[in-house]
Amino acid sequence: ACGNDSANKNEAKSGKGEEGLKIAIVTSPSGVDDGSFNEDNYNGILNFIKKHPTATVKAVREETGDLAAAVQAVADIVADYDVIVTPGFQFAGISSIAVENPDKIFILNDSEPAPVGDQKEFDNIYAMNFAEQESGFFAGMAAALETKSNKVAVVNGIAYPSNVNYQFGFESGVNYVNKVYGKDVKSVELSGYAGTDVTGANVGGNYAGSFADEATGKVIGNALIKQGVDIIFVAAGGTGNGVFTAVKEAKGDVKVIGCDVDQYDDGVNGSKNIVLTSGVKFMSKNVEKVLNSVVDGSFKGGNVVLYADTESTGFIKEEGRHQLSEDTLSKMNEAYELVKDGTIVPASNFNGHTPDKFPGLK
Amino acid sequence: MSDYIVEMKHITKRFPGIVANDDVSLGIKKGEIFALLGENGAGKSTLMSILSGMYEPDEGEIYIRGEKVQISSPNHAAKLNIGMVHQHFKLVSDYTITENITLGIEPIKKFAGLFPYVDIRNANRKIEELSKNFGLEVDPTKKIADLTVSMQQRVEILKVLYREAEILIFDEPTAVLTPQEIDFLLGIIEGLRNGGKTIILITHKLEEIKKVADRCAVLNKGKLIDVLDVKKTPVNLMAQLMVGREVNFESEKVPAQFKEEVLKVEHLTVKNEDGFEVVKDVSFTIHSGEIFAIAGVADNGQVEIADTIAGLTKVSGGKILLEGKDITNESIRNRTETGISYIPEDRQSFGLVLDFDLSTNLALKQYYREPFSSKGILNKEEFEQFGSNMIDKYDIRSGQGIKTQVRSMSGGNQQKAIIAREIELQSPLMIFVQPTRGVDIGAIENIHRMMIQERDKGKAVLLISLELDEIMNVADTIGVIYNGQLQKIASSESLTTNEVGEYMMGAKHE
Amino acid sequence: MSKDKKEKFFSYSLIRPLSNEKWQPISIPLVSILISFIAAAVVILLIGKNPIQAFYNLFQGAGILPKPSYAGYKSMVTDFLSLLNAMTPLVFASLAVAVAFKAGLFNIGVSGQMLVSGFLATIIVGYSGLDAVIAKPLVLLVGMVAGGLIGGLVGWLKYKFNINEVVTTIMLNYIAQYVISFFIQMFYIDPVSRQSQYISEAARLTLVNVEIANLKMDIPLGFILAIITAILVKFVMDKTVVGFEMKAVGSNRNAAKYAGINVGRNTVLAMVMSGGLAGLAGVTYYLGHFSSIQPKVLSSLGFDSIAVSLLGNSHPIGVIFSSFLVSIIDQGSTYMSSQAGIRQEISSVIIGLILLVSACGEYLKFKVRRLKEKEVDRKERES
Amino acid sequence: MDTIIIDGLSFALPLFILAIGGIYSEKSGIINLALEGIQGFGAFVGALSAVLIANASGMDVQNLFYVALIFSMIGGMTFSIIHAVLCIKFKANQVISGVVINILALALTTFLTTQINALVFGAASDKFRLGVSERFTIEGLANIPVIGAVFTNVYPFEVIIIVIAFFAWYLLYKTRFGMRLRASGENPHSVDAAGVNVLKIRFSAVLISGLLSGLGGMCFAYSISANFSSNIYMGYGFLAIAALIFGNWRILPTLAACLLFGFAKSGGAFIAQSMALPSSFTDLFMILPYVLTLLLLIFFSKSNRAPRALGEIYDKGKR
Ligand SMILES: Nc1ncnc2c1ncn2[C@@H]1O[C@H](COP(=O)(O)OP(=O)(O)OP(=O)(O)O)[C@@H](O)[C@H]1O
Ligand SMILES: Nc1ncnc2c1ncn2[C@@H]1O[C@H](COP(=O)(O)OP(=O)(O)OP(=O)(O)O)[C@@H](O)[C@H]1O
Ligand SMILES: [Mg+2]
Ligand SMILES: [Mg+2]
Repeated sequence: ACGNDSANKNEAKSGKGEEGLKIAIVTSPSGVDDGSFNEDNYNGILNFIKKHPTATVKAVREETGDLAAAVQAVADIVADYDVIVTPGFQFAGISSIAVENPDKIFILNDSEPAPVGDQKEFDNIYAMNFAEQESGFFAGMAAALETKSNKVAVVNGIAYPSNVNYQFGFESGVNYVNKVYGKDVKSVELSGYAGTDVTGANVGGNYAGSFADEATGKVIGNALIKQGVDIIFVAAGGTGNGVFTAVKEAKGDVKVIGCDVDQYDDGVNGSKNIVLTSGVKFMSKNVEKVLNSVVDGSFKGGNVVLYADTESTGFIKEEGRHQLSEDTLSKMNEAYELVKDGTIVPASNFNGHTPDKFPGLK
Repeated sequence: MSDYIVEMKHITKRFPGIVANDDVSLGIKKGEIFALLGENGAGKSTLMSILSGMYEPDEGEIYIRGEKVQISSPNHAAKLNIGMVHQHFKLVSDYTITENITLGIEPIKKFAGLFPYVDIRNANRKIEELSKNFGLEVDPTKKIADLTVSMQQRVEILKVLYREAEILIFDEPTAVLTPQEIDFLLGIIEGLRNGGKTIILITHKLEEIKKVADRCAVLNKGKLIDVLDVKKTPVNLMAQLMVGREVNFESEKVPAQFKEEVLKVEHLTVKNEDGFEVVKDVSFTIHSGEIFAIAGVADNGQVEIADTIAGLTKVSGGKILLEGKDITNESIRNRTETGISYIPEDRQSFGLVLDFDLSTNLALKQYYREPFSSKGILNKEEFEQFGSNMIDKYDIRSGQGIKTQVRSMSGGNQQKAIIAREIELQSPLMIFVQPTRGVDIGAIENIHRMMIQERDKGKAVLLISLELDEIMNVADTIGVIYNGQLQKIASSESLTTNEVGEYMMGAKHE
Repeated sequence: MSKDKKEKFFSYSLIRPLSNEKWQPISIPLVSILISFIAAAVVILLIGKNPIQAFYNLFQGAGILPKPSYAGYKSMVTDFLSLLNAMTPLVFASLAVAVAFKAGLFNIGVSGQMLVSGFLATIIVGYSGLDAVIAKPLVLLVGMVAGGLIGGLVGWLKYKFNINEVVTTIMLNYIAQYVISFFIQMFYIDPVSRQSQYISEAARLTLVNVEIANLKMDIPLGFILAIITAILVKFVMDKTVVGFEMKAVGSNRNAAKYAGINVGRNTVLAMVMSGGLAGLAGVTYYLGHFSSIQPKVLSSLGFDSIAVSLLGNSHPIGVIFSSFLVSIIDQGSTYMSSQAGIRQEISSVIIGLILLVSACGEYLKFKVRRLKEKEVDRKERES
Repeated sequence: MDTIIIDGLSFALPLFILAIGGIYSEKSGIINLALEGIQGFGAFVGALSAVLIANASGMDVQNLFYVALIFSMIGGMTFSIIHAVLCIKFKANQVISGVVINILALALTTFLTTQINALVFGAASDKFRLGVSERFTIEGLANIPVIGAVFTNVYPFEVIIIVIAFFAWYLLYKTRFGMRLRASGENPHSVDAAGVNVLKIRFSAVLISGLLSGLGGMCFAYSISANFSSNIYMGYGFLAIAALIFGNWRILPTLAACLLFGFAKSGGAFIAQSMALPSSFTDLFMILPYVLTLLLLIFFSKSNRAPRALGEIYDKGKR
């Protein structure tokens, strides 16, 4: 009897009197403060709470990053909450918990729920995936339009589908600029870091082989800079920090493009900033949207992929958060509309297109 | 103002299960050589450790030069001009003589007037000078690891002198020395006394006391029995007071009855870690019923011979036969089984597992066989039973009986435990290396008696000792070793002590 | 005379319960745990939370105390079984450390040995489709053999080439981590989970989601084995010739050699045993508690176990209890964090504190002995 | 080729200073497995101080490089007090104390980083962001073939480390303190009998060890990501221990061991790049330093010897 009441007492944001929505967010080891993926999801919840002050949120971190442990962490606490937000592919396994707890709602990001028997979609799981290739596409465009050396590159972690999507999207963007604006920009690949995707196919690119190896990130960053690359799209998780550092240390005019969320703050380098823009997925907005649907009763489970048409993918163009030229910005805005209306469909790992041949590439 | 430079009043020191010093009061005069005598575990070392600041007494008072002091550390003792030469040398073996002597009071110079560094060169010179003054020549730049035991002892003495000690305590300084070295050391000690220093000497050897000491205190079971004037007290009275019974110095033995060959060593050659030949082409034979002793100055290869026979060191040439069986390349265990008992020189790092209890140590050579264990399972009761028997049989004294951690036992009693264990194996060949080192005279007598007893039972005994007296006393056959080579093998009756001494020094050979 | 009073206070509150030497192996860790919980309570108070509440939640989360509400198919029983499931590999790992320790060796490489055995068991048995009756024992066997071989290698390198086992095990940790990561990424990756593919249920040492009385529980088969193993290890160490020899080698190599004990063989043997136990930790971890392997991650369990084994006095039975305690804190932390709003790191801090205090056990013992002696002295003086 | 030397050095030198820290502690007789935790904690304090000072004074973190270095040393030293107290005052088992400290360091620094970011800076983040350290090139020397790489793209801390390493060598082998320290690790009883307080010497040794390790941690933080986060715990502390054992507890051979690690590591990455294999194969090249170490140890270990009293709890009464 003691757990629940006091939990509420301890919670600063909890309202008095009426019961609000009880939300928990369970994250991978990097926690809700990672300044990136998890935090963006968390912000969605916080924004929701701002408008619904009776709602509460509790952040729980799973420390090992192992799948089974992640699911166990959710199972440990599920009884005490109404909605559980689980950002990260690690949580695909929560479907079994969802089945056992039909009165709870789960918001899963970055993965589809693991099938339970034949069932792949669940009434109480809203699983969202984003079209990373679109974000990558904008990054590729920005890089190709802004490069002076005509050499750009994308750095990834491991060739899982989401990463390959970013890579193919980026390369699509570069090719698009080359074709449409008559440039000759090369997407540089270091031979030793080609990725092998989940089907075993060689997808090229620059894969560090890990999402948490800053040192290797830095090695790759340095190698790219040495080859004359002046804009790098960094879609490599923690490994990306190493690329950032390499770029900061390089004295030349090298820039990076952030990934997933607006990484402008990570780009501060003395009085300068190395972040050109960021190719992003608008996760917080979507999390908030789903939470709203829960309170107004319109919640509907299912597995969705979110595209630019719902303004779920894109790039950072707020004043002061990017360093794109006017010209680039307008070209990208143009393209954004084309992506939105489906004229341009950048290549992804499994959508059948390739960076050299995709709808919209004239 | 009393005429004592050191006064210890009503000193009591307790350790778990034992009162090491029980209300001991002593006065030591300036400029005398004061000896401490007592059985193993009587509390001599403890008492002197208190004086040198290693332990603090539970009760009692200490006066130095008439002033009451509480000696809280060796450093404090040094300030009071008290220095102790411990039996177990406290030296850093990687350091040079100078570095060891100056440790704690290193002379400093400044480089560029800014960076202080230890001025070794200057210190070397000073120590060379000091060592000459006291007749203790050493090469100050040599490393301790390269020195013989007696040289190491010189370093310890120099250490104390370098600190300008007035009161010098020696804890069993002669136990590890050869007769020549002992004479030399006693000379030094007398010289120091004549130079005005006060000397406290712990020793088990009455003749040494007789030779140099002025007065002598006798301790027994922690209590002070008496303080004697050495000049006026006959040796056997001292011994009697100390042991509490009459002591026989000459071992009585019937003439040896040699029977069949037990050990045959043929052309044995042994190299040390650096590949240097320490034993060169050594051959000898020991028969059942024979005590064969190897006499020699320390570090002439005798310990290596023993180690090699026991299997601790590898042979590089030659053969070892035990009861006709070639054991040259056998494992240690097999040798023990075939029939070797071995009392090693270094009891603390080889002879005992200091952190095990006494009963376990007593069973260290037999734990794996019936009745100590059967089918790989230990029988704890048998350990205890056996341990208790041994304690009684060999008079091993300790705080908590078979449960005593061996580390806490006095050195002499540790030695007794090893002897008990090895004799009890009843092996055809028994190797005794320095069996009486650090052991009181009562116990020495016992050990010698036991050795002879075993011989008479038909065992072959190999005795290695630095003490010529001991060898002359118990051996039937003597082999003298010098520089890794056996100079002479002859029956003990046919050799005089002097002759043996000459062979030992390499002055005479066949 | 306040010093005297203080001493008296200590003597009554501390010495009495601690002075019985027979009970010290138990009483000292208990006091250590108490002290560290008090210290942790202070930390929790400092961040403005209620420590009693937090500890209560901790135990609730671990299945020791009931929670107010349970999710579908869950109850205290299922939580408790999860606790045992998580604890199983820790027991094995700590035993591995303890055995090596007794022989005077430090096995810092438990993590690496776990990984290798877990991996080999996974690819040999986990993906084989063998029947449960054959698969499960085979998993154990593979784990034990693989771990034992690595341990043996460490022991052999030490004996043969005098290579410090601390270095060897650290190096092998890295090598295992990278090499196995390579194989997983190349051949056994599951693209969705980004870990190695799941093993077959038949090979898994924990029966998962067993439905009993409307509850879905995980039954850790390895747990029983862990307990039996601990008892066995105790028996071997205390009562057998093998254990005697290993302890002798650990205590004084020279004397052991002199006594005819084969030092080399015992060094290798101790490491084989230690490695074998680490292997069991590996299979109960990767093929029991979990069912797949994260590439490039060394389980921290291998390091924690060093401390856990200390907390248990390197005593096999003590290890069971210390593993139990540490697992409670580990397992309960998620729930505590969710309920009391205290970050989970606090639970690591608590574990750290417990271990810290218990590392001082020898000192406590020493202090107690000193105080006891003083008391005896005082009494003597008084009378 | 240049990259091998440049990257190799920037990894080897922080490792070296960590290892020197280890040498100090172990030469005095205290096993120090806590290097890993101490370097992390040092880096934490260094980064925190830089960030706090930047925040309070409005200075750019970029310019607080030296401040961070100094505070990392203070931080490392402070944290090492735990090890010193545990091992020396409380007579704890040194290996265990080290392991426990590592566990504690990881838990504490991750906890405090997020907590402080939230409380002080009002921004949720699990890392402290530092400015990158400016690298410099000595023009003339840099043009020498091969060797030139040594003078190319040098971190300032590399120079600092070399200077400190030299002082550490001087202190250990030439001064009074160093003599006593080494003697404490060989035969503490001799030191005690010489009237020197062994415990004090060992205490200082552990603190110096902490100071140097803290610096090492900060250098790693700068050279790898210019951040402080829990990524600092990459096991380099353990690697440093391996290096110092490999170096037989002596400073110069340890430098050689560290350079070996550094070059093998950067060389491995270089080979991986030039062999044009998929990224998964990089893992295989990463084992290069470790395999090499094991192989070399087979040849060089025979004569290796730890300080005689290493790990022994010093107790006057015991001998
Ligand atoms: N630190 C200690 N802890 C426990 N017991 C001790 C300690 N020091 C000495 N003893 C015990 O006190 C008694 C006296 O020991 P001490 O070494 O003073 O004897 P000793 O006269 O020097 O004997 P020996 O002739 O063998 O050297 C012994 O029984 C010994 O076991
Ligand atoms: N920590 C300890 N615990 C118990 N007993 C100890 C301890 N340290 C030393 N002793 C005992 O204290 C006594 C005094 O030590 P000291 O070094 O003076 O011995 P010693 O008489 O010179 O030894 P030996 O008889 O070997 O010549 C010894 O009997 C030793 O066994
Ligand atoms: Mg004595
Ligand atoms: Mg003695």
